[in-house]
Amino acid sequence: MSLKTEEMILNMGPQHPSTHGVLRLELKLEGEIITDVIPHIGYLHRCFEKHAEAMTYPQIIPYTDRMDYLASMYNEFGYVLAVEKLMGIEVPERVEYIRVIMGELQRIASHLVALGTYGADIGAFTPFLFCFRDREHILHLFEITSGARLLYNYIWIGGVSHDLHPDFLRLTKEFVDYFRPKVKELNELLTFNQIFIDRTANVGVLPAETAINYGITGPNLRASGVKWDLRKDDPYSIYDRFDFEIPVGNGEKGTCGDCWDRYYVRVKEMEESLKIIEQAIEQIPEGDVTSAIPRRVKPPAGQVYSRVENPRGELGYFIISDGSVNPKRVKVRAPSFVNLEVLGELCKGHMVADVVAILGSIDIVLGEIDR
Amino acid sequence: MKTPEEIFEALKNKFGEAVINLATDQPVDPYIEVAPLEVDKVCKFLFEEEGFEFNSLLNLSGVDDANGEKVKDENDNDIIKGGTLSVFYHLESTIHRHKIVLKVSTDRENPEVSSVEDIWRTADWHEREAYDMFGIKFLNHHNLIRILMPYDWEAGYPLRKDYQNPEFYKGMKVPY
Amino acid sequence: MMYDWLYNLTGSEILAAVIQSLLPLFLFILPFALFAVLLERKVSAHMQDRLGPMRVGYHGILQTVADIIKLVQKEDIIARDNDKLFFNLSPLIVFMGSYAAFAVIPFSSVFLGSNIDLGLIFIVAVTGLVVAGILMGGWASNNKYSLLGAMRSAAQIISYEIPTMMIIIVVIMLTGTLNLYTMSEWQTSYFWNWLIFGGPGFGLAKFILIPFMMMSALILFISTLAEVNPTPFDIPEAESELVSGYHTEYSGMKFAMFFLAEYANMFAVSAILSALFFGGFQSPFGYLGNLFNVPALIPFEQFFWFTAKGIFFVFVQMWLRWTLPRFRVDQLMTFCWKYLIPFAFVILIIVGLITVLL
Amino acid sequence: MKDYFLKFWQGLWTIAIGMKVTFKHLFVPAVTIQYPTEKPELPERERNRLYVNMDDCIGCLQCERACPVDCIEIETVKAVPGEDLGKTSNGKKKALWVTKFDIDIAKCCYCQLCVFPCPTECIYMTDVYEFSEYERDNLIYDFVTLTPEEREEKKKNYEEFLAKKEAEKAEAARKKAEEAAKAKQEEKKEDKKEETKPEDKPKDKEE
Repeated sequence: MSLKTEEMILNMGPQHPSTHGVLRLELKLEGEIITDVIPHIGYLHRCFEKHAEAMTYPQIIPYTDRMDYLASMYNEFGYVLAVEKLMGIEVPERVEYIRVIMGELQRIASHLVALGTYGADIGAFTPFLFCFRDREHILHLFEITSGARLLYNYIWIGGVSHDLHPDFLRLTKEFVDYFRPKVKELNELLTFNQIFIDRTANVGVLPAETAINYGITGPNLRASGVKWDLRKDDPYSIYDRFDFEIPVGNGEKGTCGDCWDRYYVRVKEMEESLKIIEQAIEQIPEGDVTSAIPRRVKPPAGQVYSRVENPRGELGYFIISDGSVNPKRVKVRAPSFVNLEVLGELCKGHMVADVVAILGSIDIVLGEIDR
Repeated sequence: MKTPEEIFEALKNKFGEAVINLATDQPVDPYIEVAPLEVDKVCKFLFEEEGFEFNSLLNLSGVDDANGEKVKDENDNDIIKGGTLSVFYHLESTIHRHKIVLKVSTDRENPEVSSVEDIWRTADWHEREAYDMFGIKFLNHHNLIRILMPYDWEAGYPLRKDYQNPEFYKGMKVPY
Repeated sequence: MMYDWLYNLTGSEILAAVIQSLLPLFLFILPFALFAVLLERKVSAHMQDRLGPMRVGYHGILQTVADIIKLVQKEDIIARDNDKLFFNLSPLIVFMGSYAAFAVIPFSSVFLGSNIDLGLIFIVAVTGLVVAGILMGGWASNNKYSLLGAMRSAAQIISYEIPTMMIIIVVIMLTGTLNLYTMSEWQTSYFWNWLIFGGPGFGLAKFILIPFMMMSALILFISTLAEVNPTPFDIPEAESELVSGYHTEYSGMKFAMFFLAEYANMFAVSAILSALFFGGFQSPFGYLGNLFNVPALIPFEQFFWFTAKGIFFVFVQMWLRWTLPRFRVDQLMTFCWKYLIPFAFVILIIVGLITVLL
Repeated sequence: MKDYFLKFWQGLWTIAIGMKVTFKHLFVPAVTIQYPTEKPELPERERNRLYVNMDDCIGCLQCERACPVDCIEIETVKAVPGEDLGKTSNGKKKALWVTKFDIDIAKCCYCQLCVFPCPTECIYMTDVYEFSEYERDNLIYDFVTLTPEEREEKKKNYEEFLAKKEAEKAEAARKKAEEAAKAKQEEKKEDKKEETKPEDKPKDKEE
């Protein structure tokens, strides 16, 4: 008698604790070994691009907030830069500094969620709450400045909606001092834990060549050892004025480009962001923040592709204007959308538990993938 | 580091008719217009040729040019007849640090563009998205199915300018 | 002991036995489970800078009671394609397995379910039932996550029984008995007489044994921990991968039984650990009863010390649970087969030599 | 072999470090608060429920136009001459009755875009964030201070005014036509006749 085996198809999601939203993964399993992963996306599709065609340019900003809801500031930042590039607006110095401070704070907040949920994916729940506790401080900073905690509509075309709160700079400085030891604590609790290292090192190795060919950007690309950061390599805003490092993965605990590297690059990036924030606080000039806001946003006909280094990678806005107050086409090159594509490649030959580890290390936000 | 003009020259010499023109009247980025069925060869060249080596496809974006004539169909809805759909390719070389924008325009009624999926793997989902949203068929794509919309969506391609919301999807009312 | 006392009191063997067997359930397991769930919540909350349950009763002490009431009220969902018999049987078997272990746990010199000579082996055998229950539940649920969870669980528990058994053999070699009560009695009062410090007496053997005993206590702790599935070893119910493993499909009271069994098990393994290595019900500092010459006090003191030790180890388990990430299923096996079993084996041989030579 | 023991040791050591961290946190005061009994202090720029101060609203529809989700619906009626609507707090004269000012707060995305264009700063976001309802309809807020009868009345007034004006206009037109006819007749009768003065023409809608 011969035994027949058949491959098991396991549906992971759309409702699953660790798919980070409504992602459905169709896993083909050989026991617990994965032979194929097919991601199914679109459960959170809200037609952002269609909406944008019916909106005026400033009205789109609240919608960009809702794409990558963990890094709303940066979405606005990117969008606003694209429109300003199209219209040729110069913004005041102070606005640039405010945007950079906000952007970097947002990067820390976003990475904190990424790291915390990654810990939770691996099974450690405490770091998750520690990260959220620290993120709360950043959200408070945003709240006193813009009035909202998550979806800010703060960065506007040509300026920002409010000037900084009088306490903002002091509180930010306090936060920087508060946060440095917390990063160390996170490292002690999770990063260098041997079980965590075992779970993540040598898992889901993404070689640099493959990463570039797949269009991977952001911390995921840097973890593969490619020193590519738009803040340095294609500087926008005033990032060329700051002194900071670009952390890259070097395979410290396993192979270069594995999950642990992707995780640790984010930890180090938070520290670099702290550096930028500190410098920006020192240098920020006084001035009017609303002076360059145009009364009527009506860019000339033409197309523009502008990109920023979002916490998740390269966030590009491709805007085609036909010279009216509504854009003709807004296409978002969402970093998570592109980064998720490589999942199938990374997961092959690993186990079910590794899918969670790899997916978490890519750090996707479904709001951005489905838009 | 190569300017768009140099790239255009090189492409023109190599491909002749397939490379149509260089649009420089743009406020920000100029783009090179390429014939839709030759774009994969052009891209392959840009990807491989020394001195260009565009190893990264930043973005691939479908666009409805809406340049056809507007007519009314039998239900009195505006639809667009004729005209073109376009695809924009944003390429970048992380080695030489130069960028270029390619544009292909294809017929609205039968939009066909050859796929660049085998050059840059990232084009896979981008092309699926363009297919999903505009109905642009990418020839030689290995798995050209809808990606964001339901797989069995039959009401057309939502990002076209003349898209009409269907009344019902599987018995569910669509406009809530 | 207690049975005799109950027999004298009631005059009926059956009645005495029934009371005897129900006592741990109502006197200990249920209150303990209530307490442990609350403790777990409070410990986890405070470790994570939270407050935990605060609303029901003072600082939420009645929260678990409220939860139990909620669970009892809940609809018992049985999916159409479940294997009804096994599905219903599984929580019972799991609960039975962990409950039966309490029969031989010596809470104090008088409060002891059954003083059988095969105590240790009985515990190991009876907790093995849990695997059968989990497998049944996972299979009968007709859910792929449950199935994977059950398979992992079976592999895990069976593997980790090997180092557990080896360490138990080490202890048996030293004490020469399988009876948990005798074993506890053997490690008479004062903590330096505990087996982890080499047992009573002050021979050369004691001092040589100390490091090995510490190692074996650690191995026993780890391997028994793996059998009750808290976090570093919770791959059978790995929340972030398998939703909740073998009990994904269970709801209401059946889920509560799994839950109860888990907490009962947590205490059971802590009790085994303290009975084997930490003097069982013996006080570390001598008895107040002896000091004030009130012998009636001693059993209560013993009960206090035993539960205190048990709860301490339960606390350690929770502490670990809220600190550590979890293993992957193959790493779990690696850890068992490549680390724990060789270590336990070496200890077994060395301790064997020591007992023979010294 | 060395790696084997090193890894085991590292495992134990890092676990011990992790346990130290969590143990320390057992004694750190909690950062969470008991929400309904204790409430966080909200910053002044807080963006929550929208509020409209109708005394200041001049019905200019700026907010309705700015809203990206169309959650504001405004209807205005022109005041008839002689009605005094008062002034807003910053001295603008009101000229419109607002008969409908509905905000569907369930649709609102709290982006504050409606607040900035308001010329009289009468629409703003408050710090009220607890306004859940059992019925979705209850989330449509009606800010108009007029009673329904008053609204009807204003509408009627304006309609009547319009009708009156229409009638006047018709009357005027009729008169004009008559006059013109008359003039023609007179012209026919007597060629020498003075022309009608331009001031006599009825005024157009300049109200």
